[in-house]
Amino acid sequence: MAAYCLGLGDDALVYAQRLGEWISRAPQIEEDMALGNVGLDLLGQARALLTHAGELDGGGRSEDDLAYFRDEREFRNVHLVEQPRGDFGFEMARLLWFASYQCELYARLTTSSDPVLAGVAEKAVKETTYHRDHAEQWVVRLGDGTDESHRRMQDALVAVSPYVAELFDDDDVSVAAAEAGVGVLPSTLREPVLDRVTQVVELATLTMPEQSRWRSRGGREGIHSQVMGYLLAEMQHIARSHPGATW
Amino acid sequence: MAAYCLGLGDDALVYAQRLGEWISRAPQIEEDMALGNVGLDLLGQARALLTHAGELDGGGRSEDDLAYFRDEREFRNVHLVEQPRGDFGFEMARLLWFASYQCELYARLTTSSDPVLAGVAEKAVKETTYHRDHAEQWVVRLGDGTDESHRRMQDALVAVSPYVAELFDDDDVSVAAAEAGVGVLPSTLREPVLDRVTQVVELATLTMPEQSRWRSRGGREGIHSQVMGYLLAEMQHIARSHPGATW
Amino acid sequence: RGAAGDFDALIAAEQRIEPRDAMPQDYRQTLIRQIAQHAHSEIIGMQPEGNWISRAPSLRRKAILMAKVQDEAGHGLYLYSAAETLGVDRSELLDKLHTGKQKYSSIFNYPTVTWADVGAIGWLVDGAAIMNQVPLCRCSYGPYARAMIRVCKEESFHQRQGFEILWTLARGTDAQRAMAQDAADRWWWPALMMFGPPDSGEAATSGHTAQSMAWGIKRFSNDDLRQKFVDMTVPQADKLGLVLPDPDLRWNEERGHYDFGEIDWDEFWRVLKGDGACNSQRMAHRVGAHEEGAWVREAATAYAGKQAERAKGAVA
Amino acid sequence: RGAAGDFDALIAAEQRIEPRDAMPQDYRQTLIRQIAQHAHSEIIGMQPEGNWISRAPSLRRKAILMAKVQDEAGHGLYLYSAAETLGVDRSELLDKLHTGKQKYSSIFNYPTVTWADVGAIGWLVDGAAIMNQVPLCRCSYGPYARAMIRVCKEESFHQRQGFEILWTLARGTDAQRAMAQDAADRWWWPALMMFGPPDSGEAATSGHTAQSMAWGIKRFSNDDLRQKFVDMTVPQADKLGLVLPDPDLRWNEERGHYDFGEIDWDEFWRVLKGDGACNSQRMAHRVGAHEEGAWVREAATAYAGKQAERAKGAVA
Repeated sequence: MAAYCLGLGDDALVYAQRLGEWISRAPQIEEDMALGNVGLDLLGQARALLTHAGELDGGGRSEDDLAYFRDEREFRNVHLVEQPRGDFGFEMARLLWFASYQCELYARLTTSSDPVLAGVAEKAVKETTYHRDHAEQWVVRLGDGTDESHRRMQDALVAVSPYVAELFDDDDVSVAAAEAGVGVLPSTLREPVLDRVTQVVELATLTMPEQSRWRSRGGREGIHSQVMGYLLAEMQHIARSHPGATW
Repeated sequence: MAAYCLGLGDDALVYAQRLGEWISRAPQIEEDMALGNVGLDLLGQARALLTHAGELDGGGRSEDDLAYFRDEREFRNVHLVEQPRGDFGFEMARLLWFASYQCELYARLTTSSDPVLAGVAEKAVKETTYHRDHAEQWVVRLGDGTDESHRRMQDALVAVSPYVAELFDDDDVSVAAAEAGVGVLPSTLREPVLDRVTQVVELATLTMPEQSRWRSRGGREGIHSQVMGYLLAEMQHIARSHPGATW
Repeated sequence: RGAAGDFDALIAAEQRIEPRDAMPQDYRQTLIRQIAQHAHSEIIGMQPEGNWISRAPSLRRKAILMAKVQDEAGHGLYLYSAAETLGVDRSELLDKLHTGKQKYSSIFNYPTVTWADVGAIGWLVDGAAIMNQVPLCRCSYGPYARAMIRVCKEESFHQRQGFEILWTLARGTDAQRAMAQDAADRWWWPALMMFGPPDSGEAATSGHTAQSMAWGIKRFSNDDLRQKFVDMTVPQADKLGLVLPDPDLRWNEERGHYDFGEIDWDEFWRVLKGDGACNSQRMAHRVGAHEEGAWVREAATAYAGKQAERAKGAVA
Repeated sequence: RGAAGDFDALIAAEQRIEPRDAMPQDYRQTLIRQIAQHAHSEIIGMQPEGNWISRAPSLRRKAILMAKVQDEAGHGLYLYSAAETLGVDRSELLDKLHTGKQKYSSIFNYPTVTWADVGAIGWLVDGAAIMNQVPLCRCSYGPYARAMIRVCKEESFHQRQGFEILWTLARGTDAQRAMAQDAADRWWWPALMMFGPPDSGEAATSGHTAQSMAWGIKRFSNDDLRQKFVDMTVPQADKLGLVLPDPDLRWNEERGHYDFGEIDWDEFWRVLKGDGACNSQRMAHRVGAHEEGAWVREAATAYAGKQAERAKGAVA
C-alpha cells in the first residue's frame, strides 16, 4: 500500500513542482496566485501522502527522505505531470485532465479502508474540485475567446492527449490496492472523467483530439520521460548537497 | 595559486558544459562535431587545471571532487561562460570573445613560472587558436550572409557585450598570480583581444555594440548569475546522488 | 467633505483622505507614484525568491516559500487597487513599469545566490520594508493606509519565517552556518540602502521629504527609519549568532543607538541607474511573462464580451 | 568496366561496385535506402546518449561520452557521403528523415533513464550494431563497404567503453550495481530486436533478404546474426556479473549455441509504427534543431555566393 500512496503522492509532488514554475510568470497576477494555490494544495497532498507512505513501508523514511533522496527510477508519477511547462493553454489542458482525474479519484478514496488515505481524500476532494473548476473556466474562456486562443487551446488539447491514457492504466499496485479496498482501480475512473472533459471541450467550442500515434507508459513503474531527470536534479540538488542537514 | 587555476579551470569547465548542449542541436552535422570538439578541448583544459588546483591547495581533492562537490559560491568562472545556450549567432559571439581571450591568455601563460600551467598553456594555445578561427569564420559568414543572419549576429554581439568586461577585471587572485609570475594580469589582455575582435566585427560588416547599461561582475568571487545554480544542479546531480562512488 | 479647502483641514486634523475627496494634483501624483512603485516592488520581488521555489531543500520550506511569493502577488494586487482609487488603472501602471517609467525597489536587483538568501530576504529585506511601511499604516490617504495594514501583518509573518530559516541554518552544519553568514554579509548593506539616501537635518526640511511629511504620507526621515532598523536588527543578529559586516557597528550609550559605518552610496546610485546584477534580468522576466500572457488576457476580454452579448440576447 | 552487363559479373566475382559503374536501379535504390537509414540512425542515435553529457558523473566519463556522440555525428557524415555517391544529396535524405519517409533504427526510440543506460547502449546496442555491420565491410558497394570499415573500428571502441562503464558499476555501490542490472534488463530485448524480424529458413530464400544477399549487400540472415550476438554477449554478461532477463537463456550443447526465449514482436511492431516511448520526441528534437539552424545554413550559402562573386570580380 505504500507504493500506492507513493504513486498518488508523486503525482501531486511533481505537478506542484511544475506549477511552482508559473509563479511570477503567469499571464496576470491573479493567475500567479491561482496557480500558486493549486500548487500549494498539491504540495500539501504530496506531503501527507509521502509521510503516510513512509509510515506504511516501515523504512522510517520522512516526506523529505522520499522527495529528495529517491532516484528517478523510484518515482511513481505519471508522465503527464512531469512534462515541461508549456504555454498557459497547455497548463489549463493539463490541469483540466489532471484535476478531473483527481476529483473522481479522491471522491472514491473518501471511503478507502485506510483511514489516513480517506482523510487525505476528504480534504483533497474540495481542493481538486476548485482546481477543476478553475481549469474548466479557463478552457472555456480560451476556447471561446479569440481566434488565437481557440487555436492555441486546441493545440494544447492535442499536446496533452498522449499523456491522458496513462492516468487510467491498471498497474499492479493499483489493482492490489483496489482489491484490498484501499485504492481505486484507475480504469474505472476513465468514463466519468472523459465524460466531464468532453462536455467542457464542447462547451469551449473545441474538439476532442483523435487518439495520438503514441501514448505515455510506465510512469508508475518508474520509467519516466527524458525531462524527469532534469526536474529531479533541480528539485533535489540542494538537499542532496547537504546530506543529513535540517532546514 | 590554486584559486588562479580554479578560475581558469572553471571557465573551461562551465563553457564545456554549455557547449555540450549543442551536440545533436547544431545547425548542421559538421557543427555538432565542431562544437563538440571545442567542448572537448575545454573539458581537457578544465581537467588539467582542476587537477593542478587540487594538488596546489593541498587538500587532496581530485578533478571530480572540485567539479562535482563544490557549491555555486566556490565556482570562480566568469558570467560569460555560464549564460544559457542561445541561438547559433549568440554562441559564435560568445566563442569569439572567449576564444580570443583564451588565446591571448594562454600565449602569455606559456612562460608562466609554474611549469604545469605553462604546459597546459602550450597545448591550449593551439586549441584556442582553432576555436578562435572557427568563431571568426562564422561571425564573418553570418554578419555578411543574409539580412536575417546579419541582424541576428548583430543582436548576438549586443547580447554578449555585458559579459565581456568581466574577462578583463583584475581580481585579487589574478593580481597576486601575476605578481608571482605565475599568472597574467587580465586587464593587460584587454587591448589585443579588443583589437582582434573589432577587426573581425568590421570584416563581418557588423558594428561593435555600445557599452551596455550594466555589466556582469563577481564571477571570480563566486557571485554568479541566476542560471548558474541550475547548471550545477544538472551537472552535479548524479555524482552527488552517489557520494563516494567511482564511475 | 468634498470642497477643495477641506483637504488641508483633513490633513491638519490627521483625518484620512478618501478617494472621492478633493486633493491637490501633486498629492495625487505623489501617491500614485509611491503606491505604484510599492506595488511594482511586490511584483518584481516575487522573482528573487521565486528562484528558490523549485530548489527549496525541504517540502515544508517549499510550501512556506510558495505561500510567501504568492502573498507578494496578493500585496501587489491590493496596492494596484489602492492606486486605482486615485484614477489610474493597473494596466497603465504595469506599462510604466515595463517601459522603465516607474521604478521598483532597487533591492530586488541583487541576486539570490544561495538558499540562505531566502532567509536573509525575509529577515533583512522584509524587516526593512516593515520599518518603512508601519508608518504608512497611518498614511493620510485611506485606501493606502488600509492596504498597508494588511500588508504589514503578512510581512511581519514573512520576516519571522526568514529569521527562522537563518536560525536553523546557523544551528546546522558548517556549510549551512557559512551559508547563513555569507547571506548576512551580502544583504546587510543593501538592506540599509532600502531606506533611501540620507535626508536628515537640512535635507529633511526641503524637497520631497518635507512635502511628503507635510501631507502625512511620510512620517519619519530616511535616516531615522534606517537607525530604527539598525537598532532593531543588531540584537537579532546576535541572537542568530551572525556577524554583521560592519566593523564600525557598536552601541553608542550616549545616543542610545547603534553607530554604524558609511554606506557605499556609489553602489546605491549605480544599481538604481540600471547597473545592478539583475536589473535587466528582472525586467526581461517581467516583460516576458506579460507579453507571453497577452493572448490569454485578450481571450478573457473577448470571452467576457461574448458573454455580455449573450446575456443581452437572452434578455431581449 | 562501365557496360551494364558488367554488374552481374562483378557481383559474381565478389568484386566491388564503384559509383561510376552501371548498376540496376533496384540495387541503387536499396542501397540508398539502407545507407540513408543507417546514417539517420547515427544522427538520431546522438540523442539518447547526448541526454547524459551534461550529467555524466565524472569528467573522464563526460569527455568519453562527448567524444562518442561526436563520433556518431562523424559516422553520419561518412554515411551520407557514401549515399551521395549514388546520386542523392544529404539535404534530400534529411528531408526524408524529417518527413518520416525514411526511418532510423527503432532502438533509439527507447529512453535512457539512468547513467547505466549509457553503458548498456555501448555494450548491447553498439554490440548488436557491430554484429550487423561487420559483414557490411565486405558489402558489394565500395563506398559503403569502406565507410563501414571505419565505422566498425570506432564502434568496437565504443562497445568496449560501454562494457567498461557497466563493469565499473557492477563493481560499485549497491545502487550502482542495481542501476547496471536494471539497464541490462531494459536493453537486452530491444537489442535482440535490432536484427529485425525472423527471416531464417523459408523466409530467407524469398523477399528482401534473398535479393540483398544475391546482391552481396546482406551476408547473413537476421536470425543468424541474432544468434551470433547472443552467443557473443552471454559470456560477457557473465563476466560483468549481470543476469540477462530471459529465463530460457541456456547453452545448448547440441546446437553449439545459446537457446533464448521468445521475442515480443508485438512490441517491436508497435515501436516501429511510432508508439515507442521516444519516437515523437526524437523527431521533434531533430526537426527542431534543423529548423532552428536554417538561417545559419542559408547565411553560409549566401556568404559563399558573395565570396564567389568577389573572386570573379577580382579576376575580371
